[in-house]
Amino acid sequence: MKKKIGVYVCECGPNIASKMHIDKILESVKSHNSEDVEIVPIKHKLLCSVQGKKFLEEDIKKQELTHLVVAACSPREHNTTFMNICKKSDLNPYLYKMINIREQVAWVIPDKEKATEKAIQYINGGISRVQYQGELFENKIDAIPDVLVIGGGISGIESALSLANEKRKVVLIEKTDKLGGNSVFYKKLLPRQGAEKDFIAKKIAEVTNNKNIKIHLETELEEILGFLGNFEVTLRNVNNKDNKIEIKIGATIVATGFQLSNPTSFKNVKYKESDEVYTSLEIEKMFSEKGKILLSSGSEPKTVALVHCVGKDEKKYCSQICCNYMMKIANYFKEQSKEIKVKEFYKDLCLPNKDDEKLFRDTEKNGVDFVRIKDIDIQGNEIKYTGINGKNEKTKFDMIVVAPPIEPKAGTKNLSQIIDIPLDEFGFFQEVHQTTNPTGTATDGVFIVGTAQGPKGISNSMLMSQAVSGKIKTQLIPGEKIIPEVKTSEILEAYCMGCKTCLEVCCFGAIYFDEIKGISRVNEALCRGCGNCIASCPSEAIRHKHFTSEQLFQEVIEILK
Amino acid sequence: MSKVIKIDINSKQGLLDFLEHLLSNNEISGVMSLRKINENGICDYGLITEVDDLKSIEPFAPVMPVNASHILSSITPAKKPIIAIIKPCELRGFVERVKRKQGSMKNIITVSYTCGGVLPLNTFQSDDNEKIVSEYFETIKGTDTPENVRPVCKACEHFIPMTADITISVFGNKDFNSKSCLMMNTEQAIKLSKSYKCEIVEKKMDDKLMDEILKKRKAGKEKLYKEIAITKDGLDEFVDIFGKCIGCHGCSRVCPICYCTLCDFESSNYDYKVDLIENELSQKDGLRLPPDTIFFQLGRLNHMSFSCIGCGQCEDVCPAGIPVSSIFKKVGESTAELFDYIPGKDVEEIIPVMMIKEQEFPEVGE
Amino acid sequence: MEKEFTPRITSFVCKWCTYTGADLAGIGRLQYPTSIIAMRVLCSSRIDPVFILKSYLKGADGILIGGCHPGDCHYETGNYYTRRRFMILKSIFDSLGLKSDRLRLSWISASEGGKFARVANEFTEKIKKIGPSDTKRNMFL
Amino acid sequence: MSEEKVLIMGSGLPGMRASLLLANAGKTVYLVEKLSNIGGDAIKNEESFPKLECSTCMVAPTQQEVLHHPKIKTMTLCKVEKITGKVGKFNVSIKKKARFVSETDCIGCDACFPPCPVSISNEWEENLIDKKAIFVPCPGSLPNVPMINTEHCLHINGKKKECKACVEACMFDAINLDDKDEMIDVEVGAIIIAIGSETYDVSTLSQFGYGNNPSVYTAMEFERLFSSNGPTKGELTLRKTEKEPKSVAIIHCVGREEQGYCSGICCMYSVKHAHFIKHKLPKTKIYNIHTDICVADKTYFNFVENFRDKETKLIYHSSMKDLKVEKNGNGLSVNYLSGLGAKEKLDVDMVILASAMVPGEENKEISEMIGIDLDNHGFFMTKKDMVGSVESSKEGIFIAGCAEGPKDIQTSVIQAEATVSGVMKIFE
Amino acid sequence: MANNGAKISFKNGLQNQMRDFLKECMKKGIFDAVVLPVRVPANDSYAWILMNDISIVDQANPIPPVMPVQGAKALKSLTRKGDGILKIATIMKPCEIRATIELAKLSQVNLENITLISYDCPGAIPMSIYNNLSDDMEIFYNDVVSENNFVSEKMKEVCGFCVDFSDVPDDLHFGFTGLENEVYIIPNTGKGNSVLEKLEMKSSENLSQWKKNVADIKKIKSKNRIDIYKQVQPTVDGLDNLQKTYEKCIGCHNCQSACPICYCRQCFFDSTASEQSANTLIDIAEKRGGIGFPRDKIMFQVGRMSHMSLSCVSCGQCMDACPVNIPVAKIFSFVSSKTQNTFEYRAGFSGDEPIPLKVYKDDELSKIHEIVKNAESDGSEHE
Repeated sequence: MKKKIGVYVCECGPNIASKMHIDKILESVKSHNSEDVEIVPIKHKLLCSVQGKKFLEEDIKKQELTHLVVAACSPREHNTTFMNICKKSDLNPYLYKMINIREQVAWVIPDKEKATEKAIQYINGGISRVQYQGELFENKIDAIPDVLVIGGGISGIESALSLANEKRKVVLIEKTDKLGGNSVFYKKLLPRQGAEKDFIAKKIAEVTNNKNIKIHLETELEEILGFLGNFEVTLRNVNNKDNKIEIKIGATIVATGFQLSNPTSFKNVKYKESDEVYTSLEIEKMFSEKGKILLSSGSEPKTVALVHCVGKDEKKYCSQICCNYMMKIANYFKEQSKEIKVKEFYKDLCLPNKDDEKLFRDTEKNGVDFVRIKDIDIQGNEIKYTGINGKNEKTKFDMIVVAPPIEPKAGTKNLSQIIDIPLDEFGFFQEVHQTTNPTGTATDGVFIVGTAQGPKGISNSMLMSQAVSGKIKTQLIPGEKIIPEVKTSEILEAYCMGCKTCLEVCCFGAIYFDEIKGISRVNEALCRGCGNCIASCPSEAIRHKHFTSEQLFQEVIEILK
Repeated sequence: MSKVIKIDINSKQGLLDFLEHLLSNNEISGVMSLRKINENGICDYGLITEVDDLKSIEPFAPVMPVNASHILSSITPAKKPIIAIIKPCELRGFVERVKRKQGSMKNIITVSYTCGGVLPLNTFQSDDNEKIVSEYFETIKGTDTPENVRPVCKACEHFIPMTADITISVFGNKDFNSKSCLMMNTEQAIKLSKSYKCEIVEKKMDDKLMDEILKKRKAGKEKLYKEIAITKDGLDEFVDIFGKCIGCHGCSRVCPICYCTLCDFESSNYDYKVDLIENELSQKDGLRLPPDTIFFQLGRLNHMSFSCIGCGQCEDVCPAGIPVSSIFKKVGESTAELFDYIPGKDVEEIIPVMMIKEQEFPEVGE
Repeated sequence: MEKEFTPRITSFVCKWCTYTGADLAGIGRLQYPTSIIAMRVLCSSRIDPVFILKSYLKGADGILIGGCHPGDCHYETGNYYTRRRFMILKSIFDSLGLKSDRLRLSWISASEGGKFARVANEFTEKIKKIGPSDTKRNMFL
Repeated sequence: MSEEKVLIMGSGLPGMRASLLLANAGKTVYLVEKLSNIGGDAIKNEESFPKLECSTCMVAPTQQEVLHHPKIKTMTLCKVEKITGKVGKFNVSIKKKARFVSETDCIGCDACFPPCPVSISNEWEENLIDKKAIFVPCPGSLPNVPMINTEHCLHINGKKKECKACVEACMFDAINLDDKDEMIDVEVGAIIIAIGSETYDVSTLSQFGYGNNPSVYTAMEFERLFSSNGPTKGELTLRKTEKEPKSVAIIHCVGREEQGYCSGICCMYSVKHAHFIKHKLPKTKIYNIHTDICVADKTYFNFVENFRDKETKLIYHSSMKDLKVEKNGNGLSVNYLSGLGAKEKLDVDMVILASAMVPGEENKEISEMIGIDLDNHGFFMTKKDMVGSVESSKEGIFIAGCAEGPKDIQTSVIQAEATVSGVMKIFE
Repeated sequence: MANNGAKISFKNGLQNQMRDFLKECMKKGIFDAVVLPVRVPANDSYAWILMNDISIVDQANPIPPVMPVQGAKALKSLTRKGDGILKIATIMKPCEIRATIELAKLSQVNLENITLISYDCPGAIPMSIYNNLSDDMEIFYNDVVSENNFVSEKMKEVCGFCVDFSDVPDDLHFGFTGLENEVYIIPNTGKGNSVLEKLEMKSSENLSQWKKNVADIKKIKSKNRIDIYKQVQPTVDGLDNLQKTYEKCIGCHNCQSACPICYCRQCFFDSTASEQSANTLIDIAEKRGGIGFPRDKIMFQVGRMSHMSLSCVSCGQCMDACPVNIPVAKIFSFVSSKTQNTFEYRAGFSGDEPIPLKVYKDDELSKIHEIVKNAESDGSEHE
């Protein structure tokens, strides 16, 4: 069938018109006329104006165009505008190409002749390219709204609670035999001192009683396949690995949480050399179980040292919450008895939240000494340290509490392999983009929350959970389909040699391997269309649906004429 | 130091005896090796499963009808152990192919040897094959590479197998015809040899000797690169070299690295409408037909040069007699260098285009 | 016949950073030569070195690749691959005595309109110095 | 409710992020922005920490998406005047300031700027440069449509009624000098407040000599000074002298004591600034004068440590009140107390003040208008004693980003997405 | 074949005469461009060059001593996607013209705007010989042409028994067999005629003498042909011989890619379709005690015959490209002579003659019926 290509040049008022000879352009594009191609060159004062859009919409129909080239401003300004017009006048929007003769010609080239020349080159390139473009269609796919949450700590619980409802079921799995994670031991919560321990208890009760949340204790993930909206998951019992559950869900939330790193692993601590050196978590436990903090002898400590930032230099990250909870603990002692002398040794105070500084001031008021140090060494229950003033000191304490760094829960690495999400240099799960997408991962539909992503307090962990539920609620709407990217890659079976190069270079997990045929395949639901895989393929086995090599060559060669 | 099987018969017989033992005891299911297929010395690669047929093998024949890595690809992954007797560069070729999932090391026990080089097909397949071959083996008892081998062989520094399970000393081995030494480099190999009654000693390659060979090869390389050195500026030199290319793409078809079903450069991307050609003509005095002769060569370099193991197969089959492999070897070394990459050195090593480092080439891009 | 030599420079730029940068150059009315002709791809990693080759052999006097700064890629790691592929091609050019300075890779962010113009000008000047591509004349390619 | 609508106040990253999520889920979003352009403060940075990636590249796609989204009504130059009703049905009155330029007709060719006779200082560019009375804040700002400053436009303020220079210059009849403010009433089911924060007015702290001394900059000023699309096109030269600085002191925690909190991000961007300078002017000596180093994220510690001593000298000083910046010939000298308590002096030719983030001035007004609580700092407060919440003290109204308190981009984004969860719950 | 032609006599060489002829045509605008062999810069080969600049024509050699790329391939690359606007002429060897005609039938070449010119062909020197002593070969070949010696030993073997060295369905033909410093320009088609008319050349000369000369040479060549076929026949008689003949084959498929007729983008025998899994191969090996590689040598060769022999023009390119000197061309020529005879078809002799596999006649190949009948009766006997 004969191609009829409309070439619409927008004068953009004088912006383009005054900078080049529009008519010359219209004349020159006719050179593409041939027995199988007809060019319809038309100029318009301002295509993006209301009248302009209307004109274009009608003209496409009237002229029965098969392809459309619009030479105007930058596609960034109006690509969407004109694609919508194509849709309105039932021309497949992928049979249209926009040429930028304003920002990249009119506005950068003062010489009218030269500008015209360049515009012609551009437009010609577009014309010969558009002929090689093909129709593309959105294909909607069904999506399951249900969600799997891995980890029964506070982040996991919050995720489940904020997601579950009649239309969206949640499956919550927990490795251990009880919910709540580390937080169940906290006597009090940060940031505000008001919230009491039963805050967690309430949450646990809430989640257990929610009929839309199915909880599997002592259960772990065995296998997960799929992508946003369609995951097939196999769960298994921790103790009896053959005891399996298979479920279909639309999204997965990883909330595996943290553990305190073992202080003995750090050079400046001799932990447990004296019975009276404790980690912050041990103190929390003791306090919430016994209601008192006592020495192993059973008597109350007279002097207590709280040491911040133990092992920070080794781990190469700040755990963010230690300064805060160490002050909280300091106040535990003061509550217990004003007599207890409490010294806090710190290098830098990390008080990132607006209420933290107040806590610090109050703790000071409460009679807790704060000592800024350069270096510290804990020998049994004696502390050697160098103050910020350079002086070396040595003191004995009845009790020493250290704040070791938060580190990823044991088994994180293992899980990362099963679920195929990379870990960062510290062993936490790697978010897809730290600033703009801290809860997303390389696999669309798998999210990370709480301390699985990095050290943070309960409050921020819960916010993360809500953030993820915000995303899931807006992306997986019960009863609605999802529309994946249209401009994707595709693999030509006959030519693929299955070398997996494309699979390696794709960072969206959008390419999988067909073991039976021994070839790679594209998962269009995950493909973002960057085209990396195509350039990586030495053969002609992968093509981009909207940026085919052919199209680009046509453009190049035409432009080089 | 590695375990070495010593047998006091000439190397070929020794190896043969070992193989016969393994095959008859079903330690292995087959042997892939060069074999004589007629009286005038023609060899091809055979996968032999019968003890009696083993007699025909010519494990050390200085010829490469096909780069064996192609064949190994087609018979792997093997369900039962197979011994493959191949040249060092064929082994490296296979490793490169395995990296590209074009084959598997599973159940393949590789036997390779210090290689004196390969004779061009024509030289080898000539009527006085016998004479030529015996001269060849005479020469390589010493440390000199025979003059009549493939040009790249004279310049090859990797004549010692890199990842072979079993290594046999051939090049520079004066006792080649009296003793045979099989070096068992890997657990797999040692396991195999368990059941074989023989004297086993601890021994390693004669480094002094190898260095001497290496020195000579390095000199050979310099010589070769001098011959193909770029003297003219820009394209002209390249056109001089590849100007006579007839575009048969034989080089890519026999190349162990070129593994594509359809080569990009044979794809429809490069069929031009006549008006495009006519238009190009309007800017030039003349236009070559078929087009893209140089494009193909540069393109192929870009696709696989960093994996080029310099086996010389391409040069051998080139009907136009272009020094293809010499060029590829030279360019390949420069591209591989970028990533401190040595093709065929290690199956675990990832090919450069499959991975990235955030901190590299900081100078690029400004 | 040869009047003042105006080079033809095909340039492939990524949609997210460099193309936006180029637009910004326009909005700022910065001037750069007609020689630069920017082709928009979604990511610089789409740019198969073969395109560069093709352009070169089809008579482009220079080829400019533009992408996001390393680490900024809209597709996470795309431009790291671009960088590798570019290096491979460059070293091939070098070892064959082909003029690799006809090829240029630049990281230009969406806010660097100035840089785009600068690169365009510099590169054009450079190409002018080198002169027209020998591929234009040679009829044996 | 028939159609589900949401009001989002503030078009910074959090505002835009929330808008897109909700709009993609089919909700109608009214995105209200008081300025003439959207994008918030993030686009003012050349590169953002910790990945040092180009902010524009990071934000621009989102801006475009927002502007092109059929479900998002972007309302620039708008101010919420009145909110009544309750969750599920809030009645909102929005005052749209006259822009005098039609957003539908203007194509952003900038032809109207040159003829305008009036020059005024460009506060978006931290007053480092002038603009005309008809202007866009900076090249590339979106929507790419200028506005007219009513108090300086000679026609509008009546000083020169006949001046219609811009109108004549415009070929699209996009400019209408008789444009009037208008009131727009909308009904929404939920409200998200994401109006961000402001920075501490350091001129009130005489000890730093800001204002008297042109070589003393605020962090924000520096961001623009460094930006390649900024007033100097990224050239690092001091105002007045127009020379490149040979030595720079960056002072952390400015206003921390006064405000009674740590802003959490200053250490990061201050070290980032040090890196910027080092990158552009490798010979420059750089000092970061700090108290506590606050690096509250897994990657932040390394960010600082990698630059310590290599690119900048981090100096601890023990007392803020003893820190003084004084004129010293053409340059400056920074006096401070060292960790040992000794008096120290640093001679530099540029000082950058990392000023605290403070509540926006309209916070109070808004809180009273809606009837929600502020905390004792003046930031919006989420539910009392409620850990991990983004809901204000009034149901159906949510807080995201720095309106709730100082924080980095990623936490702001997280909060924004969290508010979306809350909003969606309301519509369930 | 036309009976009359125009006669030109020349002093300094046939090649010059032909060049002048073309230049004249280009000046007169009869042709916009020509495709001719030009010696590559390194002087060690020829390349087909499409040229529209008359000055370049002087660099070209219309009768090159070698055939590096079969001309049909050049025309294919030019017109596979349809005809253009330029009127293009080309001078090629008869076998190249015939291959072109075959490709045209397979829609790989579009002859709309192409004028095919050929000449009495003295043959081509094998590449391998020309490569190294190209300059000597140039001189030698010049003599061959000027002495118009059509039976030189130095040529490709196929040329030695090429009976069609002169008769070829070209538009224009330079006939000089047995003539001295003279050449007939013979228009075989309307295209050809119109060219001569435009040049105001009368094609009135009677060609009978020249035809006789051609016929004489033909006699010699057809004798060689018979001898060669006699030689070849036993070497390919039965599987064993076939195997023996091809035992050297390394499966590089150069023959296929050098062949002008093999036009597939993806040869079936290189495709995944004809691949066998590792395990099948090993099983086969175990059954037979051993197998040789590359596999399917015979499969490939015979398969190619079945695909292509009907169109084989015996240009000998395959043999030239074979790295192990298998007489591929001779065998192919032998086989195709048989296959083509079965359909009384001669590859590339007339554009109108359809390729036998594209058509059928209901009253043909009666032999088959007998074969089938016998087969059936055999079957019945066994019952």
